[in-house]
Amino acid sequence: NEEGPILVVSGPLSWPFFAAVKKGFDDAAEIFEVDYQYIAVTDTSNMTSDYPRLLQQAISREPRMLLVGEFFPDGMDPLIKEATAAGIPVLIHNSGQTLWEGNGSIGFVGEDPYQMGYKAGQIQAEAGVTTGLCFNQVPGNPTVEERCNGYVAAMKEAGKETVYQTIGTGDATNPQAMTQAIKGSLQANPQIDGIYTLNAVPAMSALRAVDEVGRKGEIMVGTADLSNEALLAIKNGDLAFAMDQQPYLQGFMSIQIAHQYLNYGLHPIGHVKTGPLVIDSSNVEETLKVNKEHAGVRGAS
Amino acid sequence: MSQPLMELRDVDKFFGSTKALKHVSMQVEPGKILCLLGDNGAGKSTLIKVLSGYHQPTSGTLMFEGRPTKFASPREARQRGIATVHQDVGSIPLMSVGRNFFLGAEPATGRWPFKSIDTRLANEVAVEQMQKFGLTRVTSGDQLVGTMSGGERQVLAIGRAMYFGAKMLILDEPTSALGVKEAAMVLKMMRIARQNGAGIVFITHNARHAMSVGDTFVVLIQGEVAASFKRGEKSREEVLNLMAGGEDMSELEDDLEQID
Amino acid sequence: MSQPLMELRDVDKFFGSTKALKHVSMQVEPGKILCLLGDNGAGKSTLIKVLSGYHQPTSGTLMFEGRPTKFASPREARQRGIATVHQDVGSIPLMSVGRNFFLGAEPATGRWPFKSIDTRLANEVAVEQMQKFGLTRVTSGDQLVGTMSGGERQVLAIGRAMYFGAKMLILDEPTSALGVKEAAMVLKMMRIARQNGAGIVFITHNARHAMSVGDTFVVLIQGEVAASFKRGEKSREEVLNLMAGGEDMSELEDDLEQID
Amino acid sequence: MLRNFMKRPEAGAFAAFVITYLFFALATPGTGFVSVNGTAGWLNLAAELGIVAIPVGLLMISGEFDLSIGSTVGASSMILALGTNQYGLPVWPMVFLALAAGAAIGLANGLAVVKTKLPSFIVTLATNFIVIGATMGISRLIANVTSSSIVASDSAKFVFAARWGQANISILWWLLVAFIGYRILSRSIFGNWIYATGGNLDAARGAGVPVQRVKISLFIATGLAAALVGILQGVQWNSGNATYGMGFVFQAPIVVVIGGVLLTGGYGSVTGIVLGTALFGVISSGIFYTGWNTDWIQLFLGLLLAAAVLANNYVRRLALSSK
Amino acid sequence: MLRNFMKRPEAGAFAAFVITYLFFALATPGTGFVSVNGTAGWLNLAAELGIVAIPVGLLMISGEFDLSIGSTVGASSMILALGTNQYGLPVWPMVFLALAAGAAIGLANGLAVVKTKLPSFIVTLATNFIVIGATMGISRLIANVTSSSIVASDSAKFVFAARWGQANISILWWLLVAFIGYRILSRSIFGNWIYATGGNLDAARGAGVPVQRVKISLFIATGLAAALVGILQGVQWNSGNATYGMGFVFQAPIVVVIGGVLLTGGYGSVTGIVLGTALFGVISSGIFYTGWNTDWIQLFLGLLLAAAVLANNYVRRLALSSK
Ligand SMILES: Nc1ncnc2c1ncn2[C@@H]1O[C@H](COP(=O)(O)OP(=O)(O)OP(=O)(O)O)[C@@H](O)[C@H]1O
Ligand SMILES: Nc1ncnc2c1ncn2[C@@H]1O[C@H](COP(=O)(O)OP(=O)(O)OP(=O)(O)O)[C@@H](O)[C@H]1O
Ligand SMILES: [Mg+2]
Ligand SMILES: [Mg+2]
Repeated sequence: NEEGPILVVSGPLSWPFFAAVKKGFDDAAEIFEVDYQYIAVTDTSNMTSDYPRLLQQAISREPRMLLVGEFFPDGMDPLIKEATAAGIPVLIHNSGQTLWEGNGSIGFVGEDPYQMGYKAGQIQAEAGVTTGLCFNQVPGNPTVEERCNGYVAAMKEAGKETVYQTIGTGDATNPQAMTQAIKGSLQANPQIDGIYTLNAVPAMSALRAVDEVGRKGEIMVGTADLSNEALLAIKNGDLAFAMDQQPYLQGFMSIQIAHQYLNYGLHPIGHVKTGPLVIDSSNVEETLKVNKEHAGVRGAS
Repeated sequence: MSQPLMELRDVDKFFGSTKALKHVSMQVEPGKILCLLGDNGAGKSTLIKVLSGYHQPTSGTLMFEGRPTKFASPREARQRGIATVHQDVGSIPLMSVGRNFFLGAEPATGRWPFKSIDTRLANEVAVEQMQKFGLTRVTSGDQLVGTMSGGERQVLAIGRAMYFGAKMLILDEPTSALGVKEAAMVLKMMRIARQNGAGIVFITHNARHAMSVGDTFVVLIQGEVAASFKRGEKSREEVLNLMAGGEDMSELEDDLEQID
Repeated sequence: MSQPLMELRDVDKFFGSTKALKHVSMQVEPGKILCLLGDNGAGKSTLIKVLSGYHQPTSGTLMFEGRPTKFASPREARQRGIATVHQDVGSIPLMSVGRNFFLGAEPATGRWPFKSIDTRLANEVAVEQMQKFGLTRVTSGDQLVGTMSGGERQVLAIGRAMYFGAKMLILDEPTSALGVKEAAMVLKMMRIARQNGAGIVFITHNARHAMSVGDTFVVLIQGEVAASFKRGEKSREEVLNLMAGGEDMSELEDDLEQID
Repeated sequence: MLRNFMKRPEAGAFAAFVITYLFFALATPGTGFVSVNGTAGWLNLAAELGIVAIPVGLLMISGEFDLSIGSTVGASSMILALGTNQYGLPVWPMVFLALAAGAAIGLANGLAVVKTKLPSFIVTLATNFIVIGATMGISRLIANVTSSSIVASDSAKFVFAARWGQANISILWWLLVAFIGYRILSRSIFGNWIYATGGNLDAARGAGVPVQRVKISLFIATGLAAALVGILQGVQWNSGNATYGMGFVFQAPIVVVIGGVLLTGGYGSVTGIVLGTALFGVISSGIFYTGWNTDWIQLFLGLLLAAAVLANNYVRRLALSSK
Repeated sequence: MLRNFMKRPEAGAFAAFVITYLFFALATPGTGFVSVNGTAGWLNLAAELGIVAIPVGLLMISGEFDLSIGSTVGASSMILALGTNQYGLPVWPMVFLALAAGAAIGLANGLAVVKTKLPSFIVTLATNFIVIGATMGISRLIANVTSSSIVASDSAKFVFAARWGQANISILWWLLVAFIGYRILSRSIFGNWIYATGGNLDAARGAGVPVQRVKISLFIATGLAAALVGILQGVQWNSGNATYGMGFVFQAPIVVVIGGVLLTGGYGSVTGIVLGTALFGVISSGIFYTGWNTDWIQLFLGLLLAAAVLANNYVRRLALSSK
């Protein structure tokens, strides 16, 4: 603390996902007795340019250490290089798996969105899905878009068809609008028999849409991220799988590594993968139990 | 002398550093027409806005029916039987004649929860009242006020005030936009209202109109009461000079007569 | 007879199904004051909006300086030397006196790219022109028009039109909100403008004002030209009846005289 | 009859709605857009937006904006979630608490706008930040989450999430709110005051309309409607989420204006708002039945919106010029 | 002198700015908020918003809205990205193409608003959808992405992304736009027309102001400014993104109104807009220097915004009542 704070530039807290990341930061900070500050946008409409700017400001405060989610590499990578060149230790979390080695960071804790989507595509292709729908509720967000790209790539490799669907920017948090959008697509493309959503809220919408077109059981629905409802749906057999990035770990381990690096100079060699952990009928019970007992650790409760 | 209906005692009204009214005292009596005269910018409109609860006086007392009163809003004044035609606070262009006419005192029909505004009645009464003043073109209470001529709107406002001004009627230059026929009708209606016991405050720049109906006269010059007299106490010439802010009008008058 | 400055030939103006003007023909001559008379809603304001380019006629021809003309906008009319005081199209309350006065014809100072509006000049001229009409309270060209009294605003509009109305001056009830002094001044200024050769269209409901300055008279009744005559061709009584939309005013007049 | 209808504020919205609906009916053959289920779909979508659009429209007619509806929807759903899930309280008291919170937010907006005379655009924007900030802060404090499950009783599930076929009960709520809005705006005395307040504030005040009361009441109504939508969404999806409803902040004024309400106040009708909402529901739902490439989705949305509003405008002019 | 200043539209914004700045200076001791770097930080933040806020403010003074700035910023950055990265074209022609696109969008908005007489709120909203939809669709068609890298020459990097210490060249651009805006609004004849058009459209038209020309010009200026911001952001962050600038859509009107411009038109000043933008920059940047718990950050933001606007209002009233 003698040399300034540890600054964390991470995702917006209005997303349940990052609420779990922050829970990890908070818990670890308490355990390791470190002071840190969480910096995030409050308005998600300008993230692509807001994040580089937030990072730039954080760097200008000469922090003891920077823990960064590299969501928008084009703008953020040059800044991270600047920071590491200036001697600020940087640890990347959540996004930036392919970049951390090149920009001088000491490590990476998180997952690769492309890989996560790819895995989802593999699962669905294996399960016999012939036409998969990737539903992106936040078009224009490159990180989230990567998941669809991975999904599409895996399906293509398996020789399957895919449909990519986005919605209007105003509807990203309206489950009803997402339901009707997916329902429309299912009606227009009756051959669709698999859906991959990028968040737990649209996952519930997808289930409702499948139900409304009367094809429950015929269409395999899987999602990225999880929520209590998603877990219950897995338990009921409506949802095939949810892919957990284990956001809590991203926050917790970042602080842990930072603490150990600052005090002992220790850090993992190679990146730490926190996801994707596939949750399906085989492991959903325990996850639900943890979620009930420790709200916020596994994501939305 | 009967108890005055309304009385101002030493009333000031300032807008920032503009002193629109200074130490104004005056009395409005029931069954009398008080003519408020004065040059442009003398403070007449400001004065009636104080009387009608639209502005709060900066200092001084307003007495209504013998008791010191503070009207928190025009609504309160209106509910106590004071109706006003403002000079610049017009009507609502996008609303119909009937709805404008009864604004703030709408007639209702039916019972809760089906109590509604009685548009049919409102439209009928509004058109009827306006036609009393000799307007013939306005025949539907559904017409939007925004499509009426300047004079037609003015008649609407006057008709409305006369209909509701049970105790006191305040008219700020009501006849200025009116044709000769309509203006004459307004004066006639004022006399009827006076007979019914209403106290009337009448602002005009038309000396002829003022002299023909006024019982008492109050002249404002630069926000102060410069003169206050009864009907017949002053000559037409004197009144004209006072209306011109105390300046001598004879020269200008001569000028006009030359070509008349 | 000299060539008319402006001429209307068989002009109609309809708003939806409202026929505001029907087959109107009239001539405005330079150096003459044309009084446009008529009851409320007769179509006077609509007529002058056609003259000033504010409305396009539904049918018929408008001749200006001998040639058929279509004013695409009020700007075009203004640039050809026609200045108008509208009855209801007021000033801009949140702008200063000086800026309102010169709106659309702003004086400039300096050179590009540092050419600016000459506010000092604008303010001076505006205040000077308004004081010509006897207003004393308006002393700063920076005052916002929204804080002025009704008559003060009217004087601003008139002063402006008179200042810019090189060839033709159109005044829609200019004196209605004015005090006796200011009204007399406006009539005086109109006579000066007439001497300078401007053609003037003057709308008023005040028979006295009309008779004192008018050279020719056009009376509208229900959107049609009901009469058109020269100064002295008709008696005061006849004119009054025409102004009242053709109805007989003697009864009402008597009524008024009774108490006068 | 027809002529009179054509002059009403909703005539344009009606024409635009019919044209758009026919367009989609023809552009999506065999996909079930015009079927009962397809209809239920766009009605469900329109209903939630419609419930808050009606008071927002009334507020706009009275001359004010409310940008805080988004956060109120989210806050209301989180109240339900935290109460029923974290504290295990029964759902009905929480429903009333959520409604009370909505009304309180509306009251705060109304008082702030009326007392400070600041533009409501700014006041309610600040409220929006404050409410969403408080919701998130409190949720994280209590439960470490910004989204949480809702445990609803059967009665609550019926009232807020019953479904007949695919049609949600929210459609009935929408009709109810629309009916109340219609009675108030077009039939009641209070409605006359709403028009007058927005049409000319000074004149309305001068005529004795309690303009402050009108505005405050409408802000409260808006807050209540937003809270109701939060409850409907929360119970329907079994979860509260602080970001629910953010899209409504601008969709509501949009459908209100499409429905013929003047942005500057003083003019509009509830029927128009309902039609504007329905139009929006048809477009945003129908567009997916076409199977068009959704990369271009916003382009289509924009073009359809423009076409609808142009049709709207064209009809209105036609109506005015023929009288 | 002081009295005259107090009566100006920006007096309130100035007071609010000073108070807020002092507040943060005192609340964040030793964190470098008041240092050169800290100052550069909030100025950078304010600059890009400020560049588009000024024409948006002028437009608002003339009585119109522009909601399409968001998509224009994104489109302009994608033009740069696709041109330089996908097609390998040199950057300068792309810069002019982007500016031309911005001007064209503005022209389209202006013509549509003026010719159809539809509310600009709806027209520009439709444009916003159309432009963002077209940008996303074309980007995905050409490059299968909605964001892409930008390859800029050194000269372009200097003009649009030079940095002195931590201060970006965008601050200079902001000052330039502000200066031009000030000259136009307060000094030029055109500025008088802007006020008149927004203050009373009929009166302005009647007085001979070419109101349609005024509006169209301002729409074009807004489109140009938005395109410039897209270029600045794109070159600075080395990437184009279709969603760049979406936040400006409402931040711009917000800072404009905070700066004392009337939402209904006819009143305001460029100095006020600049101060409103600076205020916004100080709040959104300074709040992170305080080290307050991020969970509550939006709550603080809302409260500060409310406090700033209240201070603003209070000063304005004080000024009016003392004259
Ligand atoms: N709201 C206000 N703010 C500042 N000054 C005002 C305000 N209202 C009126 N004034 C000023 O007060 C003075 C009196 O105005 P008022 O409207 O009462 O005059 P008036 O006698 O009605 O004139 P007129 O015959 O022209 O209507 C004027 O100088 C005017 O500029
Ligand atoms: N924009 C409009 N739309 C529809 N009707 C209109 C419009 N403007 C005027 N009218 C109608 O045209 C008729 C003539 O109006 P106008 O304003 O010309 O009368 P005026 O002679 O000036 O009356 P006043 O002496 O009362 O000012 C009126 O009946 C009015 O209702
Ligand atoms: Mg007056
Ligand atoms: Mg007229």
